[in-house]
Amino acid sequence: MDLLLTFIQKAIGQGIAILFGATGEIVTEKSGNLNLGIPGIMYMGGISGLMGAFFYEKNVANPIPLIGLFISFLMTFIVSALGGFIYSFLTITLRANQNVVGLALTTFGVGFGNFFGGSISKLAGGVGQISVKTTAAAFRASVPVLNKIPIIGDLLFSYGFLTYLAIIISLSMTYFLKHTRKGLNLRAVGEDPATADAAGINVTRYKYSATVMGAAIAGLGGLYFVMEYYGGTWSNNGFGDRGWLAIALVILALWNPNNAIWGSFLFGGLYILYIYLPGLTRATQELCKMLPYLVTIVVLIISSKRNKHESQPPSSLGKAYFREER
Amino acid sequence: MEQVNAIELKHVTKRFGEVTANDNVSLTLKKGEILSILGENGSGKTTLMNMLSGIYFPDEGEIRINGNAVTIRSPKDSFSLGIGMIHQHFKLINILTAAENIILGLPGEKKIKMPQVVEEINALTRKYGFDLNPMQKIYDMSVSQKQTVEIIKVLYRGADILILDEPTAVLTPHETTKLFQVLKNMKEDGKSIIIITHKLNEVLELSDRISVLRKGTYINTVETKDATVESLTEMMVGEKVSLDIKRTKPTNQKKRIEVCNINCRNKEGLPVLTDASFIAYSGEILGVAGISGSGQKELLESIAGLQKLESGQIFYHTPEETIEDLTKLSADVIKEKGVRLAFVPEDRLGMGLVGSMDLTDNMMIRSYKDGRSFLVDRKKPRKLASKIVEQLKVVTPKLETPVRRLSGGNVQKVLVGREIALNPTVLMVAYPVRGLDINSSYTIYNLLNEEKKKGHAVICVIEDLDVLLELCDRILVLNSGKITGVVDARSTNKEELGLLMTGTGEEKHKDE
Amino acid sequence: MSKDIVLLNKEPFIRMVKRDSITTVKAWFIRMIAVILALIVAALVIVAITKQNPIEVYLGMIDGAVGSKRRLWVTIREILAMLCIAVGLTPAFKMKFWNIGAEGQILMGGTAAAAFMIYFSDKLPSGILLIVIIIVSSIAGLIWGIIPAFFKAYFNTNETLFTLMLNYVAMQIVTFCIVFWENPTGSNTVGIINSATKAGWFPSLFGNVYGLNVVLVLLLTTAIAIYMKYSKHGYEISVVGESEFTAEYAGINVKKVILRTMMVSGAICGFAGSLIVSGASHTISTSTAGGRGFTAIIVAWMAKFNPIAMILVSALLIFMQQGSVQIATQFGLNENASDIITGIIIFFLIGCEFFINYQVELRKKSKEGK
Amino acid sequence: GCGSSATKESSSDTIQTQSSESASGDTQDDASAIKVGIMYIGDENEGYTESHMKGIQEMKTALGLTDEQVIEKTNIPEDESAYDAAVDLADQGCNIIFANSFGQESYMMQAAEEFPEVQFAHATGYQAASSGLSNMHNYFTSIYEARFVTGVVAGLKLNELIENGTITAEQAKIGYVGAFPYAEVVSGYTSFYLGAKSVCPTATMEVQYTNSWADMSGEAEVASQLIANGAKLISQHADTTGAPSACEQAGVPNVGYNVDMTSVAPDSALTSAYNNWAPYYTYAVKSVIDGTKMDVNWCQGFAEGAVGITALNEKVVAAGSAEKVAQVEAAIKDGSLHVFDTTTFTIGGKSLEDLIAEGGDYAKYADYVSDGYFHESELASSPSFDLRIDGITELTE
Ligand SMILES: Nc1ncnc2c1ncn2[C@@H]1O[C@H](COP(=O)(O)OP(=O)(O)OP(=O)(O)O)[C@@H](O)[C@H]1O
Ligand SMILES: Nc1ncnc2c1ncn2[C@@H]1O[C@H](COP(=O)(O)OP(=O)(O)OP(=O)(O)O)[C@@H](O)[C@H]1O
Ligand SMILES: [Mg+2]
Ligand SMILES: [Mg+2]
Repeated sequence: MDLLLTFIQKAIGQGIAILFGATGEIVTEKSGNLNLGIPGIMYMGGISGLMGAFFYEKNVANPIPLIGLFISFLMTFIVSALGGFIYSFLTITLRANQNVVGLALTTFGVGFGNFFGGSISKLAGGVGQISVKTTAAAFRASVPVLNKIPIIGDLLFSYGFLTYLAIIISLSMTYFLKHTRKGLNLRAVGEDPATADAAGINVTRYKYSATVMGAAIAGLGGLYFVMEYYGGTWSNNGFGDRGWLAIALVILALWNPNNAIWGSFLFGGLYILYIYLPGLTRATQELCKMLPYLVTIVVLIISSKRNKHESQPPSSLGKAYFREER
Repeated sequence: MEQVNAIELKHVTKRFGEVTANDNVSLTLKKGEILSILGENGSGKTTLMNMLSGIYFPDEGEIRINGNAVTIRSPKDSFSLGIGMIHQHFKLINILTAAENIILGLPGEKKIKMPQVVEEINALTRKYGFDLNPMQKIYDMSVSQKQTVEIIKVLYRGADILILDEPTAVLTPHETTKLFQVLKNMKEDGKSIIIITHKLNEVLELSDRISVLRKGTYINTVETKDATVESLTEMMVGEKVSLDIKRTKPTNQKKRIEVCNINCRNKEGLPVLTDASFIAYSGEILGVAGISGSGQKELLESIAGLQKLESGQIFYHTPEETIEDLTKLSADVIKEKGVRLAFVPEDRLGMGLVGSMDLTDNMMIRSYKDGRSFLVDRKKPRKLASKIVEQLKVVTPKLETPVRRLSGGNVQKVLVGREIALNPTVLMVAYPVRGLDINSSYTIYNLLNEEKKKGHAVICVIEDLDVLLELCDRILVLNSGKITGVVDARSTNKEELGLLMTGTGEEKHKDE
Repeated sequence: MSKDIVLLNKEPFIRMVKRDSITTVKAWFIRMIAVILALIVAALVIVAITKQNPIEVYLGMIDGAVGSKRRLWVTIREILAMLCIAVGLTPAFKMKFWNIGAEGQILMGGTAAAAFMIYFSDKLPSGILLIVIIIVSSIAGLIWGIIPAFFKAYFNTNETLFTLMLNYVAMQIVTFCIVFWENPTGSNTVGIINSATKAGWFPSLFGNVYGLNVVLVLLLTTAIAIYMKYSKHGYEISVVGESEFTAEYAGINVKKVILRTMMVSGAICGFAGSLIVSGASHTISTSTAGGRGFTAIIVAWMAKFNPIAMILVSALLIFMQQGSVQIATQFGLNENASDIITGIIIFFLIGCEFFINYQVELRKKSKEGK
Repeated sequence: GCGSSATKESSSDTIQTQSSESASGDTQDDASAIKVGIMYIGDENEGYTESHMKGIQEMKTALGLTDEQVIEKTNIPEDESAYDAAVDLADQGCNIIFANSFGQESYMMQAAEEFPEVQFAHATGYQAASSGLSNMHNYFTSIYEARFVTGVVAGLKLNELIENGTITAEQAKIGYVGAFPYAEVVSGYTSFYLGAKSVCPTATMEVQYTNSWADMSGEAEVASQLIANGAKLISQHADTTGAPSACEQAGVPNVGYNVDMTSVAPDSALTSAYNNWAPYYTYAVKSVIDGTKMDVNWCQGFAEGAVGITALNEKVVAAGSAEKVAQVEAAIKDGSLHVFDTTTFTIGGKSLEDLIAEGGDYAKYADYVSDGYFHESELASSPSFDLRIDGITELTE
């Protein structure tokens, strides 16, 4: 029972970072931009949030949790949005190839994260010595009172606010895309920028906003990981390949943020399943670690057989738009 | 007070690299009139209109709307000036509904109140006599339905000035008539309209005045009542051209293609061809008529080996009088068998040609496999490309230009030229003159006639019934995948064809 | 009129116009400027975050990459590996098959090479063993390439995600194998395979340990350059990449071409695995591919799929990478700083392509009228 | 004090490497002419490497070497790059080259063969003695001693929990986050367990592997699972702060490795066992300077100050821990306490001596066992205790 409960809790914990990334990438891709820089941006988001909190706590005698939380949140938001802006400028304004820019941004972002992670590590006095415990505690604070309910409390109310935020963002993004004018316009931009343009939509502005916004949301995944999951510390490459899984999840979720929610929990669960399955050897554990990837592949194959119009990627995905080009 | 014009273009110039698409063009649209713009393919009509709709920005010149000098930097600016444009290629988002497409980009409450929007659209459709389901997805629509969405989109925005770029290219005569009625209603409503079309009879029927462009320059504007097909053509081309098709009697007719009871279904599993059987002979032009989507495309594609057959058989009778069974063979196998089959598909850049490749590489599409070598030979295709450019007067800056950059008419010439160069015994063409100017159209008709004279079998799908009657020897009529008749083109008439096309006529096989 | 008349009299401040053509000299001039700007920006970043003299840092990079004969050869070896992978990716990308699975294909090739080095070192004469290794590693990569190709061809399964996932599966297969090959048990390291006999190692050629690498990769690069540009296969690949309908119309068996091309692509990446394992590291680990599969995508795109240009691009990126090892040592500058610098340089280089393809026009002075 | 003859020998060595640069045989010059190279698997952002870096730094201070005399290469992976780095260091004139990761050993040996006049020292490896290369060396610390002591701290904590009634004596289960089922890890967790058991006899232990030396999230997840599985205290042999961080959230006391964990687990970290590499680096470099022969295998513990435990977290540790720690440390130092005392553990219910006598698989341990204890790290510097003793369950089979 305890094991199952912990497993579910941890699966959700693993999933949330991916969910932020996937939601951010969905918003981005809806504008026709395939941002392969998301893995890097998540590193950038994570480290800048941590740095914000770190310098705040370092320079203030009695840090106030909420202020630390606010600072790190803001830092993450700004820096990851900046990552999105670099991508946007290069691909939208300069019409550079999206794949190259994305991959380069990932290289850049991971380097950025590890570099500054190392730098503040040094300032903090060594490896593992970064401590933003006040801020981290604020990020980790679970829902008061409700979290005391047995089982239900553990299952539903034992998470920090970013977990709920991730789900709220996903739900509201789905609503935004489906039911609002701006959402409709955004989808049009991603489907066919020339048509959107002819309909009087400012394609450039939509592409920029969606990409920058998407990057900022994805960056929160990094912040979540560093703050809520790790409790406010840094480890080089500690975020691993989750950014790539987030991009994978976008396709699996058929560009619908609501699907990404359960998808991320599934990914999270499969990610740690090997620890919970009894009787595995080291070798079979390694095979078990393939599960998230194999399941993705299987789902992918099954879903590719249904060729519904609505479950296709935005048609202009990956292509630059130039009004006068034919 | 003097009457202000809806649109005045003054000395407008637009260049694309080396190409000057519009050179010092001045043009006026009066309030409440319908103005036609005529010109050969690539003469710059679309470019000129796109400067009004905010897609392109002029290099030089001035634009006045309702008497005021304006700068149109984007489609949005254009809308706010009351200009609505229906583009040559539909500007619709496939996965969205009609209603969603119509309200695209419009300001309004954050949350979309769909029922309200649908009500407003229904009001418009009632007013102008359209037939449209606002909740239908675009990908489920026929071309004319899409056209309707485009028009309502413009009306919904409250445009006073309407620009339609070749709206009738893909419409059936019936649909065209309906559209023109709507346009006339709108004119009554006080709206000003510009229409671009290559069909001169339409021009004469609909418009008040006609402006002509040639090679990017403005030639003249005439009152419609003073114009004739011949005078307009001369203005467009710059010289007198004869506009008749010299149909010869078929000679030496032999069976070439024999289609027996073929059936096939589309992706959604609906039947598109049912028990179709017919024979195409050498030395004749067999026309295919039918309202759009009646199975014309599938019929040709089945013969070309591009369509999966459910049942039925297709035979090819060689000039040497042997018989090849082509049933269920794919295009490459048919070619390997030495069957000289040429096919000009409906979708030029999506199927017949590769848009991003240059002329030379496009020449190779059908012949690159020739020869044993592992490497391709580009010498012959390059020669062929320059030959076609020369003989068919293809307008292109150079042979290395990607075909995507050429105007529609020129693209078509390249494609037809290549297929004829295969020296085929069977030539199949789908909508060969769609979007082509009158001069180019006659060039193509003559090419088809020459093929026929060479003793080849020509099968062509054409939507213009007048042309069918004038060009073909026999006409096969399709109605929802069934062949409702094969008639002699010399003895039939439009009414008979119309009845067969809509399925109200009795089945007719004159040659059997 | 129901609507207010909007008067717009402002011409846009800057406009972009597509260039028709540009001279090669001018294009390279623009690229040079981009590199210089990139170096300046990177220098500013270096000063800002490390307070080091950027010139010295750059000199350090040059020293690290080509400062001695040995370093030069290490750099060459790495360029070759990168080039090989980029060349391998070319056919797939030209076909618009988004193969981001080179990483996995390399790993599988490397694993096959290691397996044969381990299990057949005493069963086969060394020359034959080497040939067998090259063949099996190519086959292993080929298999890893053909799986997503099959599903793409027959079920239209999204290959981007498929190949990405196969990378991780390959990674796990390597870890799985290491459990059996590790020495000693539990150490998670395979160590140098056949360090005594050197069985299955690339032999020295022209007196250089990496001579064979040079020959093989350059041959391969030339072959692929010819294959893509002048062969019928290459032509088919471009047509399929542009439009499947056109391909079918042209009598091209699209499924066959997808499978064949991914076989070629996967096989070359698999071969790159043996190039790394047999030709350089003589061991296998999860970092055998080491992100090269992703970097190679950047290389291939930046070179616009021109195999010859790929030599230049991979040289540039590897130069940065090798140089960074030195600056890390010399200035205590954290190596990740080099990723930041590399990122900046790539940003500038791909950004500058815009100025090669487009012309920017500023607003003209004044216009007649009001 | 070093003999002058030895100094002469070494100076001739130096002359060989540095060719014509300096012909001086003076001892003073040797210290300033020497060059030290070191290649690390990671960099200062990674705990294991960081501790080596500190050791090098202390060595530099102790021997008065300048910055130019020490070349540090970071992030050297365990493949051909290790060889490249080693020979590059040799090319730059290093007289002694260190490498700190297991997988770099074969590449070090390759380089050692090429540069016979340069000393190559490799941490955690085991092949120097058998390599036949006189310039190849292995070194490690007796970290098991420190682990035993941290085990004692953990055992006392468990006792406290039992006394408080928080848990019963039977529930005194320890969870251990291990990297790989490798002698270094097995030896480590066994010594930790033996330390705990020495004060809390009912203690049991479960070990789960992460299959990685440093996988922060994996370590956190494994720790969570162990806790969910009933572990009341967590320890680790893995390099990150992942496990302590998870413990902090779950409120479970924990023992770390390499670094002080109180930064991430202020309310749950007890202490950490750590290595101090300075004694070895100082010893080795000094040997080269002095021209004395270096140990082929070097392994030291508390006695040489090569291992230790970080400051006890008074907030968390049981009362009286400090005294007990001091006592145990002293006993280890003076040799009165042997960590792998064969009377303190059984295997399958039998003593190790009996099993050896029975022969079979256990016969190979005969060389290690005498005088009532297993002589860990005495025959070779790297750990060799890889027996699975009673009371410990490996969850990974
Ligand atoms: N975006 C563009 N880039 C480059 N060249 C262009 C572009 N648009 C048009 N052109 C060129 O400008 C010329 C005029 O094209 P335009 O489309 O205006 O002709 P058109 O009169 O509409 O022809 P059609 O009757 O075939 O539609 C052609 O030569 C065409 O190739
Ligand atoms: N792939 C195609 N298949 C069938 N008809 C086509 C195709 N491409 C163009 N046409 C037809 O050819 C005509 C001319 O097309 P063209 O390429 O000149 O467009 P355009 O005027 O340049 O349009 P724009 O400038 O808006 O892109 C159009 O009427 C169109 O219907
Ligand atoms: Mg046009
Ligand atoms: Mg045109």
